[in-house]
Amino acid sequence: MDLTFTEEEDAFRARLRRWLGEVMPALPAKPAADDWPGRRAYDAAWQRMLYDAGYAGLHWPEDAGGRGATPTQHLIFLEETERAGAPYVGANFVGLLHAGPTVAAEGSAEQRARWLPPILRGDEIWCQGFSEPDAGSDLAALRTTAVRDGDHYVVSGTKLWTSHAEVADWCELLVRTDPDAPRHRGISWLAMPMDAPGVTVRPLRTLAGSAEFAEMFLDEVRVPISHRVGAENDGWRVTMVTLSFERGTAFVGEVVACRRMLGALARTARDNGRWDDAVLRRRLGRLHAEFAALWRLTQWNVSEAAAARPPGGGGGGVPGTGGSVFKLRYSHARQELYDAAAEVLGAGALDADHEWVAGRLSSLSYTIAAGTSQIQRNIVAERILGLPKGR
Amino acid sequence: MDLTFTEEEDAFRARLRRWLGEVMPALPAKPAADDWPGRRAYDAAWQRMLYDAGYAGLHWPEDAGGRGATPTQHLIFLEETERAGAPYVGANFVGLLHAGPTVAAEGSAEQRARWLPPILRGDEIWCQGFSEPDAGSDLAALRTTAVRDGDHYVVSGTKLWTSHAEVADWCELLVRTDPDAPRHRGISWLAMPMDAPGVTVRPLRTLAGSAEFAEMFLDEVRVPISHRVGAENDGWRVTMVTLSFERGTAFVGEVVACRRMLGALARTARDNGRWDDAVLRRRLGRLHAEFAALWRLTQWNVSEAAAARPPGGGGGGVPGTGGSVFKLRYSHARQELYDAAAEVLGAGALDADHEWVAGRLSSLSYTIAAGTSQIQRNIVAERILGLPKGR
Amino acid sequence: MDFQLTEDQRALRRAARELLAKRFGPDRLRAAVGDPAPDRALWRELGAAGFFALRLPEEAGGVGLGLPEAVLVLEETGRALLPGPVVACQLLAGVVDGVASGEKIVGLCEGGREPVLWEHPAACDELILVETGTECRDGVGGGARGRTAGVCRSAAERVSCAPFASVDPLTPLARVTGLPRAEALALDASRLRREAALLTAAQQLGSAARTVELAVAHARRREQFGAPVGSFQAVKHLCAQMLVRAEMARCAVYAASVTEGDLDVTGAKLLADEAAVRNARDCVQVHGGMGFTWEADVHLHLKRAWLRAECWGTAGEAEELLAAGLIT
Amino acid sequence: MDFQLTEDQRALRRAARELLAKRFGPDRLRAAVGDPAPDRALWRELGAAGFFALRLPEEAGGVGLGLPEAVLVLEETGRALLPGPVVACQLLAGVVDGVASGEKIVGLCEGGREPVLWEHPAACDELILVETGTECRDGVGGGARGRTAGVCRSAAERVSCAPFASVDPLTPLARVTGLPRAEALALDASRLRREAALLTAAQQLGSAARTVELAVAHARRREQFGAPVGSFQAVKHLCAQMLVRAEMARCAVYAASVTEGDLDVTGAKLLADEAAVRNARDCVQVHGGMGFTWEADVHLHLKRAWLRAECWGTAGEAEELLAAGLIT
Repeated sequence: MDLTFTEEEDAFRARLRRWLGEVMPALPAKPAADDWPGRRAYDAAWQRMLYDAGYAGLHWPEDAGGRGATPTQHLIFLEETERAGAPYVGANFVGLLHAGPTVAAEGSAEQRARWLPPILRGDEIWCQGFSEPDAGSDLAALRTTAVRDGDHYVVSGTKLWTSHAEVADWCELLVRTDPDAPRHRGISWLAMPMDAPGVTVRPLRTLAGSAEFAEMFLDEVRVPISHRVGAENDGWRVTMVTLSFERGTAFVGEVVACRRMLGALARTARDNGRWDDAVLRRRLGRLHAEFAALWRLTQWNVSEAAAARPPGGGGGGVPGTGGSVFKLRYSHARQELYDAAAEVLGAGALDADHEWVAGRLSSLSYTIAAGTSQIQRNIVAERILGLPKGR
Repeated sequence: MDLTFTEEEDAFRARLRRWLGEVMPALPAKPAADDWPGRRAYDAAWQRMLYDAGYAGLHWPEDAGGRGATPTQHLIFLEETERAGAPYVGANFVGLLHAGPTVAAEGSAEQRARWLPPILRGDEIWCQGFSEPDAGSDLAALRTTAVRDGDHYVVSGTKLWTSHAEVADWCELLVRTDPDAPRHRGISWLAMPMDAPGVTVRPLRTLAGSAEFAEMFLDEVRVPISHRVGAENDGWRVTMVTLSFERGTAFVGEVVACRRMLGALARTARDNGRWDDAVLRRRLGRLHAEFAALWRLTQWNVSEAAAARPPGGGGGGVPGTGGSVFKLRYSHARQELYDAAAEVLGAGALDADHEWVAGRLSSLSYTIAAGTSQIQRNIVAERILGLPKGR
Repeated sequence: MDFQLTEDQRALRRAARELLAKRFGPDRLRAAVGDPAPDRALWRELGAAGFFALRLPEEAGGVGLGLPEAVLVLEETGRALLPGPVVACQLLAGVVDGVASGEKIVGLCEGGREPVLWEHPAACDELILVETGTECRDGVGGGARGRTAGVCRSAAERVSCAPFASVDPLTPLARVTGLPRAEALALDASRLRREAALLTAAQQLGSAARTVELAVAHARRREQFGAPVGSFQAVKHLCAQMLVRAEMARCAVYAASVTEGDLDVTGAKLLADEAAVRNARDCVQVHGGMGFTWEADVHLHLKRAWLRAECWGTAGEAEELLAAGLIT
Repeated sequence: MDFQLTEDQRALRRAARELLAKRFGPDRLRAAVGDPAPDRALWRELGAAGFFALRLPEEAGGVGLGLPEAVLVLEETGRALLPGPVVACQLLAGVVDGVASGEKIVGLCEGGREPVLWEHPAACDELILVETGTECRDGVGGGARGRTAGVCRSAAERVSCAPFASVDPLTPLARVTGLPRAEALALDASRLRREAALLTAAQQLGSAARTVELAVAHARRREQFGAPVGSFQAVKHLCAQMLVRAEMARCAVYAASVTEGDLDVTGAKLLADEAAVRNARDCVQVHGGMGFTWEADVHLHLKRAWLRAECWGTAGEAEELLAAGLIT
């Protein structure tokens, strides 16, 4: 158990910090939340800066255009960029964290060459077309159909919770190519150009009032068969290989941010007098311990991934079930943090313009998105604890 | 919605209170917890006093030897006896609260004449032989067999969680009379004399260190067929008719006692300085609201039962599902109360001789006995909310 | 003792529910989310139906009923998410002219808070301020000098306020910064405050019970893994606990409406606030992704529940009062 | 950074677990419930295996390891429910002669508490008192005069105490009423206290992880309604949350053993206490009626967890320290 960093890791951090110190002041102002083209441009520009500085695809394997960094370096990268207030992946989310790694792992040489470099350079934006109105927790229930017609698939259906759909170039799409096969066996993974005829995108407003997500209607959209990654009807496996891949590190920046926010809550409470409320104070103290432990759990999971790393390099490692333990606790701790923030604000927590209030509303999605807490508990109980399936 | 009492109810309360004032000072000292014969004698004597004063079987129908009191009078009776520190049913528990009402509802005239009067007079003590090592939450899985041999059943099996077995005269027993029938269909209800050859009782020690319960081993015990109540193989229905009968009022005395204890916690905390701990203080304040509401819920359930009361009198009413809502919340609130008591005591909560510590240990059984909280939630979800069964 | 609704009370509740269903159905609710100003025509209809004059004596043109009946009606407004200062109008009917009939809409604020928030400022003809600790004076809020209880009124246009972006789309808010030339009202401030707390609790109860219904309906309808999600214990047990919270709150609120005891009301508000907030959150969870959308009603319940929990006594204040009540 | 156990650490943990399984199996545990005095022969064996001398330098006859290794070994003692003052002997090996070898058994108490409780008073040859606020003097407990930190020792027979009926059958307790003619020890009291808290947290972690195993084993074995109870979501999800608690505590305890930071130890103790107590309670619930019997081990875990949660910093104290740590 070693929590100190190697000289190499320290040097990596120092170099990164120096670079961030240089580029951050020159960064343009963040675009407004509803300025989608502006957000795309902003996120793409940042990705390009990372690319030019050698930080793009940091943890991707080198043969996919990545830098082959260790999981620990990746952790340092996420920690430092968050500390510096640098942009997170933003519009590049799906490309960098899921579609890209899927293509890298399962795509042909041509597919890798076509799709990976533009992702790393920030040139092309991807979105994700997985969930459907009747396929949420039960993703394998998806019904969007793809029927072969010559060298194309003709795709029809409805997708939900697609983020950045309005500005995306590509969509990683799960479709049903064999309606007669068992649920998990008739699914294929396609890369769909978002400008194809028949694609309609409609913003989906969340309870926070924002339109971060969209519904996507597909009406006989023609997708070349060559855009399929992996074998026909093998899309479920193709997707799952990478789906939980990032779970161990996807929230690193957020945990750093939550710990900083906890300090801000305490200072605000001290300034507005609520610090005298022992119940609130002790609640914040407990959250201090919780988030410290969540940070240690992150380090634990990253170290585990590093130990399981393939010799050929890359961010790799088998995605551990530790991610489910982390997500279960983190998603609730984040909600507790924002509830504590509301307590600090008192009636001020009714002010929709306060960033903590917006954050409180968003926090409600954490126990739902990317696997509800109920699903996560099933995963932990069945896959880690070995309790019997079903019922 | 009327929370005041009628003149008749007030008069009932005044008469009862006067009587309690007369008899309580003359009551002998309580026997030690492990003095089973002493406890039986004490509880029987109290029941005899109730009988002589006209309070025995207060809420039983008159044709079963009861007084045909209203549910509200029964509530008043339980409230007043608890307030006066009078004994609760004790060793008469099963006879008065389950076996007796079952015989009253389902027994033949002969059976009623044989078994009910001695229960009401405190002359005969009953115990309950329902649970088995492999039939707990799933009571219908019971395996104790009863095979006909002439005018007797020959009964063999093991029963668990039998209280007062060591001093009981009779046992209400559930046995399997048809091993080939569907689970719920092959069960019969028998009254077994505890002195029959083949009955062996072994104390079962609980985590509280006490031996309130026993295991009972039945080795070819001969029970006359005339001791069966209800039809053969109809025992499940016979039992269920009365099993949830008392749930609405079984805890009345305890809720009164919990509210009194809450006051004692607050005074103890004030005296030992823990009252200055705002977290503890507010916890007690919240429990104040919880137990006040539990008391109102009891009144609500009793009033509901009164409204559904059969015209022929008796404590009656259909046992409501409100009992499950009550038990779910009460069992947890009781645990929270004793956890708060431990907080008041600080390191003193490690003293096994303190009555609150013993109570804390006992409170652990509340979310398990008579239907675990998990089973109760199923009942509430399926029977009240109409959610689909199974899985 | 008969702690059940009487036949008349059941009929009243049914009538209120039907009126609201007819005049404030799903489409009207959705329209109100965009424009939450109380509907004046509906308000007059509610007035004509006796919604506001419920507790006024019959000789004063009222219905001659009591607090328990007011609680039942307010519960329905909470259930229906009806926007508008219903609690204020219920309490000030017969005190401020025109409120009983629904002609006039008034607001009610609690002084001595920071900030003092005013619901539906643009819709109110008058604002009534209750101070249970501070004398009416120019300006509101903190300060310990000359603290006495009092109730005062002011024409809406004379109240100074600052804008405040309400988290609840159905309840616009303003921050009161000054209440000049206020006219005192001869009302018992403590009683007014207690009744406001109780009626607010009744609305929370209605909301808490409604989100149980919404969760159960969704759980029965929505299928995943080849079965209604409500057949899975995880969802089933969430729903069961929601019902327990709502029913505990119901008993506490109804009993407090009968006893009118200070601690009873305090406890009822505490339990009803918690039931409304936690049930709404669990309802979001049961709804999954759908619960996170603007289109589902559940967020409206949650936001309103948050808002009401901040009015007329917070959880912390209630717990302290109830604790103190244990040793007196 | 490599926050995983090293091969050596894994081997150490395995060895400790095997030694305890061999020498303190189920029968011995049951015997200890009747007679909880530490087994002197076992104690010497533990001493010979280097259990107590783990952190002593090799030149002093120790194993030359650090706090992380001590934590791993203490975790195993918590898992196995080993009775005896293991934390005290671990911390005082090399300070009090004979402790490292397991010849001598010593106790460790925290002063300034009310009451000051002494574990295994009959088994201890000496009692060491740590005062992080009060000077060593005749008598222990409260009083603000002359408060400084200090550690002092006393032969067991010279300590006055009153009987105290321990809730934990494996841990006899006495209430210390006076510690006469105490001899000061040149030890850093704050450090000793911090390490005692951390090692106690390690035991809690072992217990918390063990009750997950017990619950899972029962849930896989026990059938009701025609299926293992562990196939029902209600039970499954209880077990999952138990694991989450144990794993959170594990990360906190292991990290604190590396950093030795005050707040890290405080947070680790807080999370480990909660994990041990709540997991034991959930384990009772998963066991149903069986969990309520004296024969099942789970109550031993619960009672010991309650006891340890009262030692070396309670939840309330920890939360206040951690809160203060947010604004400094």
